[in-house]
Amino acid sequence: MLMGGKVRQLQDVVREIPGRGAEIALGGFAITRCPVAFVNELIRQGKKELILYETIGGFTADLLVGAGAVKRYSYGGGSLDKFGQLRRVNEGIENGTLDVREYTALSINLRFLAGSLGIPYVPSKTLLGTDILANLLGKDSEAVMVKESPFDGEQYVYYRSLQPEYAVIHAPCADAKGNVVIYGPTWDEELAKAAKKLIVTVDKVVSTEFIRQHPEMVVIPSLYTYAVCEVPYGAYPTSVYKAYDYDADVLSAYGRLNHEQSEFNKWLQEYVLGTKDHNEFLLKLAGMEKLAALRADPVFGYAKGAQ
Amino acid sequence: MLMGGKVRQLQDVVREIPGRGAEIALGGFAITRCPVAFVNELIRQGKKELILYETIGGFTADLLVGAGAVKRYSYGGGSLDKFGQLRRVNEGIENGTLDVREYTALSINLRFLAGSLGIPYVPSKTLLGTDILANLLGKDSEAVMVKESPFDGEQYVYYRSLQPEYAVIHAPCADAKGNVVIYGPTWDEELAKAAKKLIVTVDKVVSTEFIRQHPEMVVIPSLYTYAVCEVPYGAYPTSVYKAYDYDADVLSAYGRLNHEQSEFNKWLQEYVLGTKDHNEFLLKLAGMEKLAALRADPVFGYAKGAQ
Amino acid sequence: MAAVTYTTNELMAVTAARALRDGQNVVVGLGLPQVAALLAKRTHAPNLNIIYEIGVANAEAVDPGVGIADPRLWHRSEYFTSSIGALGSILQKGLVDVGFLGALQIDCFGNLNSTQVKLADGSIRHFTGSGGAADIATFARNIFVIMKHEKRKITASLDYLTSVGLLAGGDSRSKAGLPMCLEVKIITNLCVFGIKRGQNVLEVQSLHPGVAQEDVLANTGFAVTFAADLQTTGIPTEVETTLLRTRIDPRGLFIK
Amino acid sequence: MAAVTYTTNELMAVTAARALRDGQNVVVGLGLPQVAALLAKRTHAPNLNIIYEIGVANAEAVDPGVGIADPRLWHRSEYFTSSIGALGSILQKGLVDVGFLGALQIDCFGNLNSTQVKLADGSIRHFTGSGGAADIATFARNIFVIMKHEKRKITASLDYLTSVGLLAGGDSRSKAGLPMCLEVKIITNLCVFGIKRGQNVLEVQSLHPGVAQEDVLANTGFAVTFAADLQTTGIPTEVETTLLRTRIDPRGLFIK
Repeated sequence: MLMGGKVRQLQDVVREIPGRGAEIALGGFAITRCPVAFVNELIRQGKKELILYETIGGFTADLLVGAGAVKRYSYGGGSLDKFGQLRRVNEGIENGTLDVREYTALSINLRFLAGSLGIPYVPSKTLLGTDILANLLGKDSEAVMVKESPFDGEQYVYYRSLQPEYAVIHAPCADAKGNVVIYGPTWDEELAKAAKKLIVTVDKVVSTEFIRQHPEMVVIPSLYTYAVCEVPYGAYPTSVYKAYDYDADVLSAYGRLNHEQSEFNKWLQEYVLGTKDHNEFLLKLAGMEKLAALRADPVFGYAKGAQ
Repeated sequence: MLMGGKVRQLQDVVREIPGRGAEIALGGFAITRCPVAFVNELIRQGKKELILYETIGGFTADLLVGAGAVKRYSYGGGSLDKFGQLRRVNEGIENGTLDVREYTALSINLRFLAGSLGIPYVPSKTLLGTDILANLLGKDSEAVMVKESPFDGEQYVYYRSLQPEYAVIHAPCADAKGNVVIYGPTWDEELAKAAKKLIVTVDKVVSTEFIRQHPEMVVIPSLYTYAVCEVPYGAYPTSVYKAYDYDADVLSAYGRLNHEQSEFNKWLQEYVLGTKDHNEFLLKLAGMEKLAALRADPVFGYAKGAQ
Repeated sequence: MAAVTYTTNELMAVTAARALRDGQNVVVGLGLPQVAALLAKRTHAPNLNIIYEIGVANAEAVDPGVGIADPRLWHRSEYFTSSIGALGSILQKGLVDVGFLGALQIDCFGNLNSTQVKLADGSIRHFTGSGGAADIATFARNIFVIMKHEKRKITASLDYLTSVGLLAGGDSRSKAGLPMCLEVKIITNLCVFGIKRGQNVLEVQSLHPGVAQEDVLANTGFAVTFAADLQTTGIPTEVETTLLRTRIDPRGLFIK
Repeated sequence: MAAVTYTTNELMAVTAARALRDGQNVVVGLGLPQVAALLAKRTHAPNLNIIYEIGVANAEAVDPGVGIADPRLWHRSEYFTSSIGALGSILQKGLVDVGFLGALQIDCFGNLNSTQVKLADGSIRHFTGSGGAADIATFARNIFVIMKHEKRKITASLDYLTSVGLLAGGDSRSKAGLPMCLEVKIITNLCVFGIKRGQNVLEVQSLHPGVAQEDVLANTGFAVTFAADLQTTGIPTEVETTLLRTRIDPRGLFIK
């Protein structure tokens, strides 16, 4: 494994995160580029009372909530796409056992945007008139207020700057300096740039020479990056465009078993708590043949014919 | 010339712009990617009383001011880099004959950012304590105010949203739909996205197939683009990274002759008013051999050994 | 020539497609909205720009996906961007003409619930939440919804207001400080609702062939009004059904 | 071994380079600031990130350019971005440790003028203006200036305050609502000024070899104070002068 620069072992970086109450923005979206290896390691190390933020909730947030690791979760909605719902999250909302602050994809990102720009807030019309806003004004009153713009006298929601202590995103590659390459959409760019410490798990650490030959692929330059952890298939069973596909078998099974906490617990015990690291997780849940089959076709960016 | 889609003749697009008082944000930066062909055509068609905006002033703004076409100019400072100063602009300031509103590279772009995001303003600390702010609060009081943030009670400058009627930028290529490819830094991205109508002059119209093969090179997607004008060497004598170099001979001569309005007038008469279109301008000012010599080396992006 | 045969889903997709105009910018998700947009693009609206809120513009997928997070839907895109790129600089700037939204519930003002429903025992059942839906409802000039016509879904009162339509009708939307909404078009398996001008409340503007006003009344949770010039929804042409079946959804995942 | 010989410009570049620490993010422009940053990167600060405000990070130029708008300076960059990308999400977010600025004038509080000067006849002469300078002075944690030591440039009163240093000293900068500034370091051909703690005014912290306090006094427009522990500026090593002459500025454009 290529080390040096900001490249560090995943376990060591996770060990740095406080055992209780750490504030983390996650980078996944439903079933793609979810930082699974990182989140599994958070669970293995028994982190508790996490304050989580996410653009669109997905596989990893459901895992963390199901594992009982989350105290508060602010997000713009979420699902497993056609594979199902975030039942561990949703049940927490239904039972009132989880402190959830529902935003939308834009409104939570306006908070990240303000954080990334170093400005105190961003005014926006979005959420005026909704129950989402009514709930936020109650639950998240330190972060959201309704005011008149001094220029046009109209009502706006002021979304307060958010700079989470950590952001954790998964990307196909980065160099040892922390220049991060992402192919496809970059819904997690604002949250990555907003965080105080950005941790990036990558399938592969590449040379800085590769970066210099493809600077237009760098979505997040090294200035933002706190640590780079090389974890091959680090987003499995979710997809990484141009690297590997999601595992439809695993996700559809998960989208059923997450309806019951007891079934979820068995799965977590078997695959996360029962494995010592991501390689064991991969071997147990996927196996070498499945992993090979999921590798992306270089033209299509996913495993042509895999699903 | 490839036509269809949003591709139109430069003369026709310029003809659409009101003869007096049009509001235009220009995309150049000192001596690179300045929309020279477009600006020359504005001058040939005798547009007057322009309201200009620019991140960093350069060759084209100096031409327009020297030609007497500008009523008001808001920008973040500017020069011709080592080739000289914007003497036509600066003399207008010194004599008080030009209504200049000086911003900085960040502060004017915060106005474009707000415009591009559809929000009323952006709060920022920048310019607190400066004479730049003192002048803006006097001259541009409808656009800039100092207020306390309701979240932290601290003083901020509120920069009002700016959506200029037109933005005009030059890029190496775009497809007929208006997907714009830029190599290198993109200081004009915010102003391009902020404008009501974005006009892009390009050295070459490329196929949409090229765009689909290189979506990561698209800085401005077709949604923003009002018109695409194919004008080979449309930024000459300024540079276009990966296409052609600036003409150091022409720019250093210009950086001397722009000290005197009379000398400037001769130059303008000879090369702009005395030519019917950009091809004539190119032949008269550069000639075929010079143009060939300025073509960029594909590895370096400029004419290796040209200067 | 024999009459064209079509499924209800095909009729809904065709109706939505025909309501799109060339050159418009539309935000869609997986399913019938995507099918409708692709059909429009292949027929009368070749310059339609199709955007997924995840940050993808004008993809040309060749394989069906499981949602907008599936890289299958990103194939041959013209542009990739961030959350703020898609929902800020495109949507919030006002560049989106039509936003297609899904919903658990909709009321007579076109307000939408995609968050949670109250069950008979008083408990709640939570679903996906907004994603970009509430943002799209705020800023898109037209909101289109394709949904099943059921009394519990097309309802007198929402369990949760996720996304604004016309709020409480009249000028309540603009009074709340929201940008103008030109149209809320609800395409169901029975009819098409649109805005009754002046009052800013939904009315049935066309009934699908063979559907009676009573069918709509019986399946709607709010008091339905019918437009003065009530139409019959136009049926698909053979060109449209052929495109749907052979090009756009050859596996019949959405149009069956 | 013979004593190292060096030019004054080399001494200034080396002094600035040594003040940079590994891992810092610095914003520079063409000239001695760029030379200083590249020297630091080749000696003790290999992980220095060098940013040009036009939107370029960590280029490796092989040809000299005419300014940051010259594509020669963008060669082999690691990252390209927009105005807001460079000056908003990097600078304003607070990621810049050191901003190098040029100036027409500087006062005893480190405030800078790069906009215009008043001539003897009362007329003004306008120059470049801010560019990103005023923004950098606001948000960079440390401000470095390399300039010629002349009475009319290092002056009691600016003709125009383009970029904030310590405003009026004391706590006036923070009272004006500005982010904290840790250091204002002015490197001239005679000496190095830095902040006198507590009072937040400039003082001479080191004199270049062979320069007397009187030389500084005679060439400075404001009342100069000297640090209690006044140092002599360290001279370049042979490694540094060799790097400058053979690698960083082989044509001697800036160091002569």
